[in-house]
Amino acid sequence: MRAPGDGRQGIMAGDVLLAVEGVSLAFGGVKAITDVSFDIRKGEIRAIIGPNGAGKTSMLNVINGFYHPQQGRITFKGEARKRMRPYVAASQGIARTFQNVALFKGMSTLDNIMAGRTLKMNKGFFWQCLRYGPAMREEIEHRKFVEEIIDFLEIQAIRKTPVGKLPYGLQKRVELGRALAMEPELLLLDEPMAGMNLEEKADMSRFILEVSAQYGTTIALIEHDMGVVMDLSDRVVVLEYGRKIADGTPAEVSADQSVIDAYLGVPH
Amino acid sequence: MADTAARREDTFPKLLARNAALRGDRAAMRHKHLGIWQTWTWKEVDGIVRAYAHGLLQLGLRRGETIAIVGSNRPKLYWSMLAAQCIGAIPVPVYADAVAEEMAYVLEHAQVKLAAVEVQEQVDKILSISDRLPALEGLLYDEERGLRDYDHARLHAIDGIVEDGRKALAPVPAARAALDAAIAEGKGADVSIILYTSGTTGRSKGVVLSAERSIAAAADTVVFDRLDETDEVLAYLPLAWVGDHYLNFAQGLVAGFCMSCPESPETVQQDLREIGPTFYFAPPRVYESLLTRVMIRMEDAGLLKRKMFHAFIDVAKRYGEKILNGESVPLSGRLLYALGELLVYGPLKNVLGFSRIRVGYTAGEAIGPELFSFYRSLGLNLKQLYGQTEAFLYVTAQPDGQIRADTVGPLAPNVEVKITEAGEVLFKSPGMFLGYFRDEERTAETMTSDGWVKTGDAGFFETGTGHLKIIDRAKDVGRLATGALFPPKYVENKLKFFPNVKEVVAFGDGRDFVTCFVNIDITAVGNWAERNNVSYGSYQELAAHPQVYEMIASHVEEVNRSLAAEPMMGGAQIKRFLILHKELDADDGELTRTQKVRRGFIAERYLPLIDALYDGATEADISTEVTFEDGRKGVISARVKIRDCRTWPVSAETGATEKAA
Amino acid sequence: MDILYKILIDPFVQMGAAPDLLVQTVWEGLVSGVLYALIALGFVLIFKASGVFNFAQGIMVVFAGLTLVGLHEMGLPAPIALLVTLGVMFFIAVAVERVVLRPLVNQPDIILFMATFGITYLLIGFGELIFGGNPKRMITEELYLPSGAIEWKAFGGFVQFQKIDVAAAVIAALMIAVLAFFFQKTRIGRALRAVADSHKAALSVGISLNQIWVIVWFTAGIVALVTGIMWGARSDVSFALQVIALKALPVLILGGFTSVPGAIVGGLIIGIGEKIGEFYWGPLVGGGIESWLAYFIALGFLLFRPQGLFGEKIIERI
Amino acid sequence: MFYREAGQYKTSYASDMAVFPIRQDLIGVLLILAVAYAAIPAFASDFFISSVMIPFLVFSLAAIGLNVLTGYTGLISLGTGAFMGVGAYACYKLTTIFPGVNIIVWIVVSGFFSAAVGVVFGIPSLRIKGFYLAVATLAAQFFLQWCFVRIPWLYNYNASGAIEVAQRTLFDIPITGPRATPETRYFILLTLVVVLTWFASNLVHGRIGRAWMAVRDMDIAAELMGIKLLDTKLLAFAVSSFYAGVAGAAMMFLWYGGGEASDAFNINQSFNILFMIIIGGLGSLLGAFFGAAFISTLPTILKFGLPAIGIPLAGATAEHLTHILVGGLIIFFLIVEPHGLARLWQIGKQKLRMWPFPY
Repeated sequence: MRAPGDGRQGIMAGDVLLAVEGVSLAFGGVKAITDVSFDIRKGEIRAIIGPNGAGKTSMLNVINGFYHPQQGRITFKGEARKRMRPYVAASQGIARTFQNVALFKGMSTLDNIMAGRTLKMNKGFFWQCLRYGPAMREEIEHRKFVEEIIDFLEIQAIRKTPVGKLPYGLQKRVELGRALAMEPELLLLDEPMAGMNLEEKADMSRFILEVSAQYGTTIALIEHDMGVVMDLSDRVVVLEYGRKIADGTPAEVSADQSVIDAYLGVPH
Repeated sequence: MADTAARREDTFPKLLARNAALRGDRAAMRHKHLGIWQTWTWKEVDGIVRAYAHGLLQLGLRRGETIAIVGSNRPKLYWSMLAAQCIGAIPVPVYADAVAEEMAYVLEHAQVKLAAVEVQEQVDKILSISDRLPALEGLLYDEERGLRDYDHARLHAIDGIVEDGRKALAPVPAARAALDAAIAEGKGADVSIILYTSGTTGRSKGVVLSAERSIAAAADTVVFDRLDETDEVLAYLPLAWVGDHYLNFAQGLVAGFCMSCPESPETVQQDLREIGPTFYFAPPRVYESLLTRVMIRMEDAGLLKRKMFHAFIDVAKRYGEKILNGESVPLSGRLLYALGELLVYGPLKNVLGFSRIRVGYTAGEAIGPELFSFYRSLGLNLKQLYGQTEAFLYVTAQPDGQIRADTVGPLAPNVEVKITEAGEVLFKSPGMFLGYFRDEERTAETMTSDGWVKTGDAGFFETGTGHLKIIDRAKDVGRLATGALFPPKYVENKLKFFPNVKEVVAFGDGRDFVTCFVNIDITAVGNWAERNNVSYGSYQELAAHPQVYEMIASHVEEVNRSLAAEPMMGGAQIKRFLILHKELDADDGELTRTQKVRRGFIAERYLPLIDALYDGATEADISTEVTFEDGRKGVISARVKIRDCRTWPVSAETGATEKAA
Repeated sequence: MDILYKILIDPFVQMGAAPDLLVQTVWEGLVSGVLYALIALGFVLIFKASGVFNFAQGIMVVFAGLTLVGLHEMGLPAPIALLVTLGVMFFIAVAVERVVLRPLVNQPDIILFMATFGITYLLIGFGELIFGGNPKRMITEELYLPSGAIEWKAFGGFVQFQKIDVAAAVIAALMIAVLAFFFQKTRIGRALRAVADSHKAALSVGISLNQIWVIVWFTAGIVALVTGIMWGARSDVSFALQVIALKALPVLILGGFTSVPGAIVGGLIIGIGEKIGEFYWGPLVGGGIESWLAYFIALGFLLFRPQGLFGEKIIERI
Repeated sequence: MFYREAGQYKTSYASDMAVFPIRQDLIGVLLILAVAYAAIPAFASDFFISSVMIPFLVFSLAAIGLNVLTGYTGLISLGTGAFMGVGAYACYKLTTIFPGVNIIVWIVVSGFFSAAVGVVFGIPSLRIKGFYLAVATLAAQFFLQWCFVRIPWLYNYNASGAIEVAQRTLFDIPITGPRATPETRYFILLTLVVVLTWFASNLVHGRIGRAWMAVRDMDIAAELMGIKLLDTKLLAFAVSSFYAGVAGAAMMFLWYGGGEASDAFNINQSFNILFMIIIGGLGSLLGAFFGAAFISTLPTILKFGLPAIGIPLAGATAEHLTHILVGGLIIFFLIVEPHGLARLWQIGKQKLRMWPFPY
């Protein structure tokens, strides 16, 4: 069933977009992830859940090339990934948000999201100096795109506010916007709803669903709120102490004994 | 010139065509969308609307049929109206925030065949009631968002329709000719729009307006306020409301000025500041809350700045209005005011987005003189108008130079008014409606056989100036035993306009004279007490304080003086009053949740006090059950003093009042 | 070919040919290394305790020396002058804590770093204003410091040890020992170490941050004074030292900002490295490479161990 | 208070993204330019121009350069002085080798030389952060300083070891050398500064500027968004050093008119420029000007101002006072407003826009 779709001919919805095979990661002696395998299919919303310290965030960091696993391989769009710097993953179409917001504090909402377009902008230094002609045209064209996102996320009112001044919930939204600006094929969300009130959570879930519906973006998300996970995700992989203990539809997973134990904290 | 031109074009589509020809490259509409003010010139709008109209034809919309317009102020919705009118169909704008039940009634009653809506939410609302709308054949939406998975058999994107229309029109001269014919076929006498008034009592009524009358009315006021194509307005009031349709849509098409739509409800203030309209309308409460916000924000300012601010506001109080009215002002005053303009008024108007306003209107309810003159003293040309949907707005309006807080001004151009025995105001106006849609009965109630329209308001003309004064809803106006007119709200308002007075309840219907309960405004009077080091322990104590009585009495007597000066009103002077020992409170059922006085309930609850007011006693005991913040019930009892007030001889002519005095 | 020979072979041939010179050079380097180490020590103390990268440490050295000499010139007997100078250093510590650290607490490091620039300029300004700008001779004898030199016959030549240098090395060693004891054994010392780990911990020990700051800055002041004396004895007391004090930076890079032993080892490496470099390779490029060699050595290390010799590896998390 | 923004709505992205979107600001800038180009040359004394305006402009240029590196990209540099030196010597060599080419061309071109040098010393910045990087730049400072002294070829083997500024002309008007009037030098310098400031502002408002600030604010996130750290940092180094280089060349040829270079480009110069951007405001072009004005004019004011108001002052004492004052002010500013004069200006402007409201 894990048939790596061929990267050169585009990947159809439902095919495997990213495959994690037998990945292990350790810092010094500390093992963060041990022999974990799972896959993410094109167009699905895939949840990664588990108790604290289960290695969820480390998993995301491996996926977008920030950490390099000691063992195992990662196949993205059918091509096995080599050791590389994170920006390569970005250029291949992987975007992410962070557990504790990692926005560019000194910049406005608009500039933060514009920064997400950097990869798509290429007008040279010369024109940048003049900020005229091609450079300006490019700037405007991308500003349009960014405004679409701002409209989509309903953050028009804070367009020009420095993100440092924004309440947490909005910052998370802006960060999502910045990730969307990269037009990613795979969007990694690290606890998109952490520290939000019910209303904000509802909004965020709505946005996530609309993203996957409107742009067909494949989404992998880490979340603690089980309710949210069950509503949002198509499939769930459960980690505990860096090992995979379950994988399947929300229904299957929530029925799985080991998962229940893990969440009730029954020792193994 | 504007009006003569307007006369020739007797429908809005024709006006649109004229504007496209006359000022094709001027901005007709703006909408803050995607961060900038997207702008459409008259030519572009004309093109879009024509394409749209063709699209509507394709959808099977026919002359005389109705199309509902639901949503906030969006260009596409305004275009929907125009497009419908092009092919002789009738737009029926509906309040977007109406509850499903209300909306169901209107759409059903108007027998709409199509509905043009803004967003998913409204699509859902209408689909949820579609079983009650057999006539409804399709929905047109502005924003695609969230509608992807809906069944699109009956659902169409407005953009799509316009696009198709364009494609269909471009290559086929015949089609274009047909459309031109359709537009030409439109007669001024045709129904141009149906505006449903959210009826305070019973079902809302569909006010039917004809094109020529609407245009005639708009043309008059465009001349009246010297509006032209260089003006700018921000369309932020509900488009189902006559105000928006008249002030922005109708006047816009007649004068050819540009209408801007805000980005979203949250950003209206910001958008207002960006656009800086030259013509502006807002109901009194908006001005009121704005003023409060200004004062609150100024409280946080540094001492120096605060002092400066208030100093110059006083300067404005002294000279501002005079200067605006072009009366004579000492040079020193002018200089001070000029300085104030630089330091306070100018910047203030700027942050509020009022810098460019040439004409600002308020209407709907009586506006406090303090409030009214505050804005005028800043140099904001704020006026009052009186009107209603049935008149297609204007009955009276205040021309420059005759602007006052206490009247709604002389008759608007080409309007006739007569006052019945009962004091009710009837009118005939250029914009007068044709009748209520599918409701002969109530049409007959409202329109007399000889073509006068009943406003349901009682009022009278001020002698000399010919200004109309609206005193109350006609049904509320009572009479003293003496037969003199007794308009409770009118009297109450006069007293309420004093900042020290929070609430007033006046009695007198069927009695020999007028008396009233007064609620003091604890903040205002509290400040006053501090300034005059009057010590007090509680609301009750303050309310009973002799000096407070003195103060209120002086207010009452001022009111009496002004009443005496007015024909027919003189009889309504307040002979005796008392200050209630507690604040009237919604929790105790004395006010409605919307803070309106529940006269009847109060009358019986405080019966002993009322009796005392009329049996000449100097004080009375009262104990009332109250509900405290925490919901506990308790009983407050108090001895309330009653105070007699001086009344004034009434300026002659009206016999009725003589006796009363 | 010839140039390669000059760079790669010749210097070592020379070393072999005249080991006495080599030893001499190493000794020279060792001594200046000790002095670098002392300045670096001052940095480390303050950085550990208050997280402030104290750019002013170098100038504190000069200022201390200048005050000492200046006071003596004004007629104070050397021991008194010494005590008064200590007092001045304490005053500076208090002033810095009150005027700079307290208002700037919780500001980003860069800001505090910049603030120490301010301190530097203030000290320079006052120093010059009070004692004048021109170099002064250190009052070595008055402080009973030895002078002259010992000659040691060896390697078919002889090596010369300036007594003052020996004294410098010894005193430095002593002071480091004392400090070590102070940190390991005394309550305040432990508190200081706690601060280095976390400010909360320190508070739990029951010593207020402000006191701690005063203490470390004063300690750094003492270190500065000693350094000033030693250095003054070898050359003169003048603001030229300030630039040499910058050499402490590469030392810190090598040692890591938080490690005392690091500072010492780093100091020695730099001192010896640059002397040997200057003596054997300098001539090839016209000499004077001392002025930058240290930084390049440090840079070289950095590229392989960004966290310094003794700093621990940082794992970046997100 | 003077702002009347009501009615200044933007109907195109171009106008919305303009550097001065508010009309009143634009007017202000034009006014300043008018003063700089017309009023000052017309009314100011030669002394004022040559010992206040010219230094101010030179330092502004250098400060802009350093601000690009430190303020916008978050990389501390203590080597600005040396990079200025590279510019100066490059210009000297170029104009001696090709006397025919106009000196202004060489002043600009010499910027590219120091840009190249800057890039070389910027390479460690990928692995080295914060104070460690400061040391790397110190290496540049001292090494280059050493070169300036030890490589006689740089100063054409002349005995003094100083740069000699020969006379060069533009349309037969002497623009360098002893016979060039302060006004002419001022005009050329002013034009250079205006143009280069315009470039800088364009850069920081566009894609590149955003990349720089992204790296400054959150380098990890930046890289995960596809921003190449090394390229971005090196570009910052190049641009920064370019400005420093031009400033250095301008310093020698339009201000000093030659002289002993080693002290003009020493470590203290680097610190000076650093103070300028700190007091002026990190990450703000305006701040660069504020800082330059402040630090560069302070000594002059003390030297000539105090005696003017009757306080006699030996030159040396003035210098000492300057040290104390600068030191004190640095601390003072860091305490009252860590983000510098530019931030104060921002706050003030915001107040004016909101006037009469406090916020």
